[in-house]
Order: sequence, then C-alpha cells, then structure tokens
Amino acid sequence: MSASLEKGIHALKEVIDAPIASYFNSCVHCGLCAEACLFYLETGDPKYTPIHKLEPLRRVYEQEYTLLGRLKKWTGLSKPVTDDELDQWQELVYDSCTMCGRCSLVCPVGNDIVYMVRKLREGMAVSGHVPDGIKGAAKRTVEIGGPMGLKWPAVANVIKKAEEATGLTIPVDQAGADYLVLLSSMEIVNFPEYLEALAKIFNKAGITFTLASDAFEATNAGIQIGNSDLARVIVSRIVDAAERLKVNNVLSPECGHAYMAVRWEGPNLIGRPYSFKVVHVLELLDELRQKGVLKVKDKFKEKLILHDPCQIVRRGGVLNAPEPLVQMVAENYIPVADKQMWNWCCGGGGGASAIHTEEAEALRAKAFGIKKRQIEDAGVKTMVTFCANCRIVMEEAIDHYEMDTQLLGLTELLAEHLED
Amino acid sequence: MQGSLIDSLARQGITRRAFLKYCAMLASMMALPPSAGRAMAEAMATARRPSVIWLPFQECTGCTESITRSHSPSIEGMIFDLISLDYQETLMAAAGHQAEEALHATMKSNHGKYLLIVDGSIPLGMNGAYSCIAGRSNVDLLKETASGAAAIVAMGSCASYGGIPKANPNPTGAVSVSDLVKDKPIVNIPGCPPIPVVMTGVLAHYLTFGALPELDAKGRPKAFFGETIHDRCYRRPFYDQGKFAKTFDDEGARRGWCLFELGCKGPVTYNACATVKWNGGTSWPVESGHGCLGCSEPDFWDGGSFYKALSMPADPLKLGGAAAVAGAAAGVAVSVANRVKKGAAKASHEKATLADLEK
Amino acid sequence: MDALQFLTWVRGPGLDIAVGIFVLGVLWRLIEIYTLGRKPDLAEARHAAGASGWHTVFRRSLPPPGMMKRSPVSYIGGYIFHVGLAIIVFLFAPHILLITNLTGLSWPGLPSQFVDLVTVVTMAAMIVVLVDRINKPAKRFLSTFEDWFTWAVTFLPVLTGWMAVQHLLLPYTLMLAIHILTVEILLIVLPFTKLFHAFTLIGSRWYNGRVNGQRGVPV
Amino acid sequence: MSLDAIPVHVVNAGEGGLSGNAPPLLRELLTGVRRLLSDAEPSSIDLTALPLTPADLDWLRDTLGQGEVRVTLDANGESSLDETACPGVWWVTHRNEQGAVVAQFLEVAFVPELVRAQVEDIRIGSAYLESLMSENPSARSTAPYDEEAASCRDL
Repeated sequence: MSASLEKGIHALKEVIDAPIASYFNSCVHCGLCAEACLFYLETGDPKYTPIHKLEPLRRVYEQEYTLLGRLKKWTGLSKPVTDDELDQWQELVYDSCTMCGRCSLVCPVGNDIVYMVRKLREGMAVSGHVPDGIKGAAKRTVEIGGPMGLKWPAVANVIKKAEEATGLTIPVDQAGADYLVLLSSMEIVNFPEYLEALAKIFNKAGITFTLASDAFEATNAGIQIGNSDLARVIVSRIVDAAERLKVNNVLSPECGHAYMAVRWEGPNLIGRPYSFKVVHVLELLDELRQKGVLKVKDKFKEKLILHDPCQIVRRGGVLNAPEPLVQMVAENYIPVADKQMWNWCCGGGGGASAIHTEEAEALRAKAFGIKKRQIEDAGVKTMVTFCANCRIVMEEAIDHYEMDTQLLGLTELLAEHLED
Repeated sequence: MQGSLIDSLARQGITRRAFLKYCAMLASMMALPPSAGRAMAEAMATARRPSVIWLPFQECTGCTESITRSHSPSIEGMIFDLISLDYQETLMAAAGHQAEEALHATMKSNHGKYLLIVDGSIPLGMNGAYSCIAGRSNVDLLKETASGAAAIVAMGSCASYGGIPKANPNPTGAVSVSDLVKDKPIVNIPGCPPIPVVMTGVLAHYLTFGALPELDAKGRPKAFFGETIHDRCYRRPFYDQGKFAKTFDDEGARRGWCLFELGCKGPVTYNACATVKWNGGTSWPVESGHGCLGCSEPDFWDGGSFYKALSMPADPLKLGGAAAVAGAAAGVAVSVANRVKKGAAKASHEKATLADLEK
Repeated sequence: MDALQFLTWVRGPGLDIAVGIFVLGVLWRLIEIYTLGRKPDLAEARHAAGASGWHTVFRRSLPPPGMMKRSPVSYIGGYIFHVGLAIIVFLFAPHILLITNLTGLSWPGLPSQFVDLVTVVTMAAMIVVLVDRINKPAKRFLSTFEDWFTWAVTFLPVLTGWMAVQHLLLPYTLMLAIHILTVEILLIVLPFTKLFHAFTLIGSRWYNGRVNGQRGVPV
Repeated sequence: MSLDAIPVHVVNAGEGGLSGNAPPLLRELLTGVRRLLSDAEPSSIDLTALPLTPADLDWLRDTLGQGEVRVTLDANGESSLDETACPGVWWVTHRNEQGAVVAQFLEVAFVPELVRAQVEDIRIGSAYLESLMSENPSARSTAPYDEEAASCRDL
C-alpha cells in the first residue's frame, strides 16, 4: 500500500469544497499575497508567491468540479496534474510555507490561502511528496508517541527532576483534575524548566493539574504533513486521556501547531465536539493575571521585544493575552511595528523546521532576515516568545548570523519573577 | 423655353438685386467664399440653360412637391426654372407619346450634356415589371437615359438609398440609382423629402463650377450633409445637461428639452435641417417637438422604432428568462455531478497509514 | 451592413444574446461553485468583536496595515479604476437612462463633463496597473493570457465609450455601436474568467472572515 | 399654441464668453480698407461661415460702431446695409421672409454692391417711365415689377 499519484488526486477530490472553489474563481492574480509572504519578500523569487503554491490544487478543482474544466481536460487544453509536478511543488508547499497565514489576511478578494495549503498537503502526503524530516516525525509520533521518539520513562525522569527542583509534586494520571497538562517534545528535551514553571504557577494559583502517561505529547505531525487520518490517530490519544481522566480543561503548551491541532482541528478530525475545553497556557496565565493571582516580585530589566507565534496568535486567535503578561514582567517592553495578528513568522512553523535539507535550511536562514530586522530596528538583546519551535528555529538562525540575542520563554520568565 | 435666367426672372418681378442677395445667401450657406456668390450670380444669369431630364420611378411625388415648392413659389422655384426641364411627367403639359418623343428628342440633341435627375427607387423584382413607363421597365429606362447623362442627381432617399420601398421585406426588390449606375458621377440628395435649398444649391454649384460639389462617403454634398443634426441642434445644451423630455407633452417637452429619450435619431443622421430648416425657415421636426427620424440615412425605416431612444437597447431581457432557467439547470446538473463525484471519493476513502507516506 | 444597421443589431439582438449568456453564465457558475458545500466547524467558537464573515466582506476592501507601502500602485490604481468604473456606469446620464429603461429605477446623474474627467482618470489608472503587472516580478510571474485578455475586455468599453461621447476618430453611430459591442464581449466573458471575482469576492471574503472569526481573529 | 409660446430659454453653449475669434477680423478689415484705398478693390467677410458666438458678433458690432448711412433693402425679406463708424466698412445683414437672419457680411467698399442699382433693373425702370408718359391709361402699368402681371405670363 504505497503512496501514489491516484491517491493524491483522490485525496484532493475529497477535500475540495465551496470555499476553495470560491477562492480559485476570485483570484485576480494581483500578487499582493506575495507582498505578505516572508519567503517571497526575503528571496524576491516570484515562485514563492503563495497562490502559485496552490497551482496543482487549482487544476484538480477546475478539471474535476467545473464543467468548463472538464471540457478543457477532455480537449487537452488543461494538462492533468503529474507526479513530477507534485514533486516540484513539494518545496513550495512545505519548505517555503510555514502555514503562517499572513497571506490569507492580505488577499484583497479574501482568499484564505493557508486553508488551501492545508488541503493541498492532504494530496501531497498520500502521493508521497513529503519532506523526509516531517515524514520521520510523523512516523515516530504515531509509532512511539512523539516526534523525537520520547517514551514515557524520559518524561517521568524530567518530572522527577522538576519535583526535586521545585519541591512540588507533579501528579500523573490523576482523575478529576482541573487541567490535563500536555508537553511538546521540544520542551521535554530542551526546555524542561517549562514544567517547573508550570508547577510553581499552578501551586501558587491553587489549580489542580495532572499529566497523562499515555498522552503527554501535544504536537501533531499529522497536521504538519497534512494527513487527517494520521492526525486523527494522534489527537485521539489526547481526547481519550482527557475523557478518561474526566478533566475540565486540556492545557496546550508553548507550542504553535499543537494548539491549532488540539483546539481547532481536533473536533473536526474526530468528528464531534469535545466534552472538555482546550486552553492555551497563555490564556490560562492571562486569566490568572486578571484574577490577580499571578503577581511578580521584580521585573526583567533589559529591553525586549515579543514574538507572537503565528499558529497561536494569528491563526489560533490568542490575540490579546500575551502583551499584558509581558508588560507585567518586563521593565521596558518595546512593541514592534507588525505585532499580534500582523506579526512576521520565525520561518520554521508548520513542520518547516523539521526539514533539514541544505536548501531548506538556507531558505529558512534567508527568511529569518525579516525577524532579524525587527530585532535590530528595536535595538534589543532579548526576545521573548511562547512557542518552543519558534525558539529553536530562531536560536539556530541567531547562531547563523552570529547575533548576541537571547531568547526567553514567557511562561518560564513569569515563573522566575513570580512572587513566592 | 430658352433664353437666360435673368430675363425670365425679371418677368417674374424678381429684381436683379434680389437675385444677387439670393446668390450671396446661397454661397454663404454652401460655405463658399463671398466672391463665389458673385460668380454664381454671373454664371447663372448668363449660363445657357442645361437640359434636365427628370425620371420618376417608384416615388410618391413628395420630392417633386418639396423641390418645386408648388405651395409657395419663390426664388428657389424660379431657380428651378433656370433649367429647361424638358421632361417631368407631373409638370409638363405633354402626355403619352408626345411626352415620350420630347424625352427622346432631348436625349438625342443633348447627348452627354444633359443632367439626369432620378426620383424614386428602381424595382428589380419580376425583372422590373413592378414599375414601367410606356411599357418599358424603370431599369431599362434608367440605363438608357443614364448612358447619355453628364451627371446624375439622385433626388430623395428612394433614389439615393432605396428609401421606403426598399424597407423590409422590400417586396419589389427596390434598389437605389448608385446600385445600378456605376460609371457616371452621381450626387445623392437623401431626405424624405430632401431640403429644397440643397437641390438648388447643387444645381447652382453645377452651373457655376461645371462640377458636382464635394461629396461624403455616401455620395452626399458635404456642404449640407457634413454635420449631424445633433451637432447643429439648438436643443444640444439640454442633451449635454441631461435634461430630456420623457413624454411628448410633459414639463420637459414644454420647456423644449432634448428629445433623445423620445427616439430622436439626430445623433446618427447627417442633414442640414437644423440650420436650413423647412418651409422657408419656419421650423423643423425637432423645433416642432418631434424627434428626427433619420430620413437622410440609408434604411432609416428599419433602424428600430422611431420612438425608442438611440442608446436604448431594444429589449435586452428578452432572453433573460430562458437564460436564467438554462443557467440554473446547467449549474444544478454540474453540482449534482460534483456531489456524486465527491461522495464517491469520500466513500472509497482508504484510511491512510504511515506506509502511504512512502512512495 | 452600414453603421446604423450595425448599431441596430448591436442594440437589439446583440445585446439580448450578451445579456442572455451573462445571466446564464452567472447562475451556472454560482451554483457550480457554492453547491460544493462546506463541512461545519465543530470546534467551540471563540466570540471576538468584529470577527465575522460580514465584517470581512467590508473590511477587506481597506488596505491591511503596511501593505499600502509595499505596493501602492496596486492599491491606489485599483481603487481609482474600480471607483471610476462605478461612477461611469452608475452616475453617467445615458447609463442611468439605460438602467431606468430596464428596471424603472432612476436617480440623478453627475454632469457629463465631470464623468468625462473620471473616465480619463480611470483609463490612466488602468494603464498604470497594466504597466505594474508587466514590471512587478510576482505579478508578471502569475499572469496568464486570461489576465491580459480580461484587462483589454474591461478597458475597451471605457475607451470606446469615452471616444463616442467625445466624437473622436469615428462617426458617433459607429463608435457607439463598437462601444456597445465591447460591453457585450465584457458581459459574455465575465462569468467565465477572473472577472467573476465581482460576484465570488463576497463569498470568498465571507468564508475567510467566517473561518478566522470562529477562532476569534477579526481578519 | 404657436412655437414661440414654448418658454424656451436657450442656453447656447458659447453664450457665456467670447470665443476670441472676433478681434482678428479687425486686422482683416484694415487690409481690406487699405486695398480699397490703394487699388479701389472691394472685398467682404462672410460672418455666418465663421465660428462666431452671438457674444462675438455683439462685440464686433459695438467695436465697429454706427456710421452715418443706414440702408434697408426690401427684396425677398428685409436686408439692412449699415455703414459702421469706419467709412467704407459696411455691416450687411440679410433676412428671409420670416425675418430670420440668413447671412451676414462685413463689406469693404465705397458703396455696398447691392445698394448700387443694377443695369438690368435700370433698363426695366426706364421702360416703366416711358409707359408712364404714354397717353392712354390702360397701357400704363402700375409698377415696374407687377407681381400678379408677371405670374400670368407664360412660365
């Protein structure tokens, strides 16, 4: 049962719907989406024009679902989509598209281009045109549990260390807790302090929480590849655990696409609304801040700017929570020009960071140029964000450009300055 | 009736001064320099009067009446006398064989020099049997007479373009003079009827300069048919301000506003009615409150209703209903086909596994 | 076939056919597009002010922050010729006459000298936008035959209409007939090309606004 | 209801201002007058053929002013041949029977051509004088150009 062009076309025929039809009939080729896409702006290469990345999907829609399109296909006027065309498009749909969604906000006729990229990836995936990096991550997540192949013992060990560091207990598989806490592998491996910060904050706020030994992983490589069947398998683990432990809320960690997967795509993947709420850690912290539970004893002194991760802010809708939190904990926070839903992507979201081919990494470095200018224009040495993947991608880019910029996680920053 | 014009005019009680005034006015109207006026006066006064043959074919005598001004004799009528009208059925005393002999005598004696005026269209149907004179079809008569003519004047829309007899369905197969005669200089003076002064202007020009005046693409004298009625119309300012009469007796019509909405064909009709006017300068169709019919343009009778505004489409929504039904039907057909295809695709969905990611 | 007959045909049967194909095309394509359906979003909606389909339908007509700087020609040129076309079609006396004859609705028009000026500005804007499509790499890369064709099909009616009113080049009869003919071509071509964005734009913006509004993002 | 009952206030497009075509005519008149003086050659300018707005004509009329001689000619409608303030320059206006102006000229001449009696007319006039002197009243014709008498003669 291997991937094939027929499967790809078949998948596209399943997902093409009225919005996609309306979008393709509205596009006037004005090129404004390119002016909003960091890959085009930083490289100047017209092939990175967002709507152009959807050319195969457009032709399948036209040939399958319009009368004139069918005629054009039969008369040979419109060439059917070929396998090597999809192969050529892989670089456009994955390497040079982080699904940051900025193009969808800019299109004058209202085409939701990122919505269509997500659908096109359904066809790309089952036709075997997916970057190896993401394919590996998906394989590991489905077979082992997480994109980095972590198993529960590794998580348990991190929990033990966190308990020693904070002196607080971190419950596991505790039924009836308020929050089921999810972690992303990035946090378990690179930023274990996130769990300690959470423990301290929850303790301070008096909120009960638990982890689930069979559903600790928040990320969803199925979404990144663009295959709903695999994504359903991954997200069902979280839903089953949450329903088994009868928690009221599931806490999505500092990870971009995880929030999109669990909060917004999950119900549509499993085909029914959740019986619990999904809350992003920032939304929770903001709630605590408003209740006055979250207080800081001192403030972070140096100048810093905030990077709003696309999947959480622009596409996820967590618009207003981050800024007040940063203002609470940072002495002189400098707001950047394009912020919140107008922010610029770090260049690694939507699975792009998992692609380690040379060209992809060079492209990401180039795309980081826009973020580099933001940092330099603000003249800061520190940048805070709340997505582990953004931090990794930007740290790599900062090393690449030998900049001395320090990256902080917002939750950890709050925890460090939390009132005892 | 030979002898110079000035003698006959004097006998009619027209002083030389009056004649000079008339020539000055005519020259000005034909946009000729004032000096041409005097030249016209001399030429016409002394010219040997050319012989003119007037051949009436499928015509209603409206042109004859308009040209000869039978209802009010004036200088123009007298000028008309300037020509020795040797053959004109309505006006000549002779009839029958006598008239025929006069015609053939004139043709023989002035061969190649006489002016042929044609009035009415020429039927080709039933090889010309629709209209005959003395047993001979108009077609033959025209061909024979035209061969000896120095120049031909097609008088009125019928002779110029076929006019009303040629209107759909054109039962008699009527055609215009220029459709039949190709080898002679022809000047068309369209109009239903044409303006008298145009006729005398052309004759005066022919006599003075021995040639026909400058013609436009449709063979009409540019001096009179160079501009559209619309461009010369005194109600034009109302058109520019968008002030239109909606019905023939509403406030706008009383105020003398533009009749564009009531079907005036002024913008597409070339003629001199707006400046020269009719009935001795009394008035003209628009001034009397009715839109121009465009009678000096070819096939004006088939140019759509006289009361439907030019820019107004006839009935664009005529096919609208049927088109809407057909459009909806096509749309629904495609949408059903789409639903079936999408449903089948969904039904035959095989749950993707990791293996499906590998080629 | 002389000018008056050509005008009569164009005004009569020609326009009937064109309007017929236009109505047929619009209905067919609208049904073909919007009956493909859309799965309802099962995720729990986040209620944020100003985040809904209809807000986007209007808000998306304004340039997003920072975009005007990036390609002013597209925006300013686009606004000018779209507004210009609207003024010419809906506020020019003979056109209002046409609409009144069809629908009975009537409203005061603008003085024709002003509309002449608007027409010239509109044509200038369209030419600038065309040059921009040739020069700007992203636009040129995207452009297919359809883009150049639809530009011409939209530009010609404005040009010939203006020339008819100004009595330029050809006699009024012929130029008016050519003007109406170019309008007919525009009507016939519209539902089957990107010009159909005039209709689908509302649907597209609504979907975009709806999907993002569900997640609380006022796009 | 006669035509002029229609309360039409025609706003002629050019009514407003001067078209600027009138002033150059003065120069043309000057050359005409000089030619008249030097080689006694008359000339005339056809005003109706020129694109002059009513305002231009009024301006011209005011500028050229009024002379000492005003001639009215009754022939086929009234015509007026008035001398302007500049002797030798005459403003000739022809009207038809309905009184509408059909032609206007600026004639540069010692005497406008139409004012001079024409030779043929004089000859007919002399025949009339002779008839006046003849004895029997019936032979006397009532006027040199008797309309009714003329029309009864053969055409």
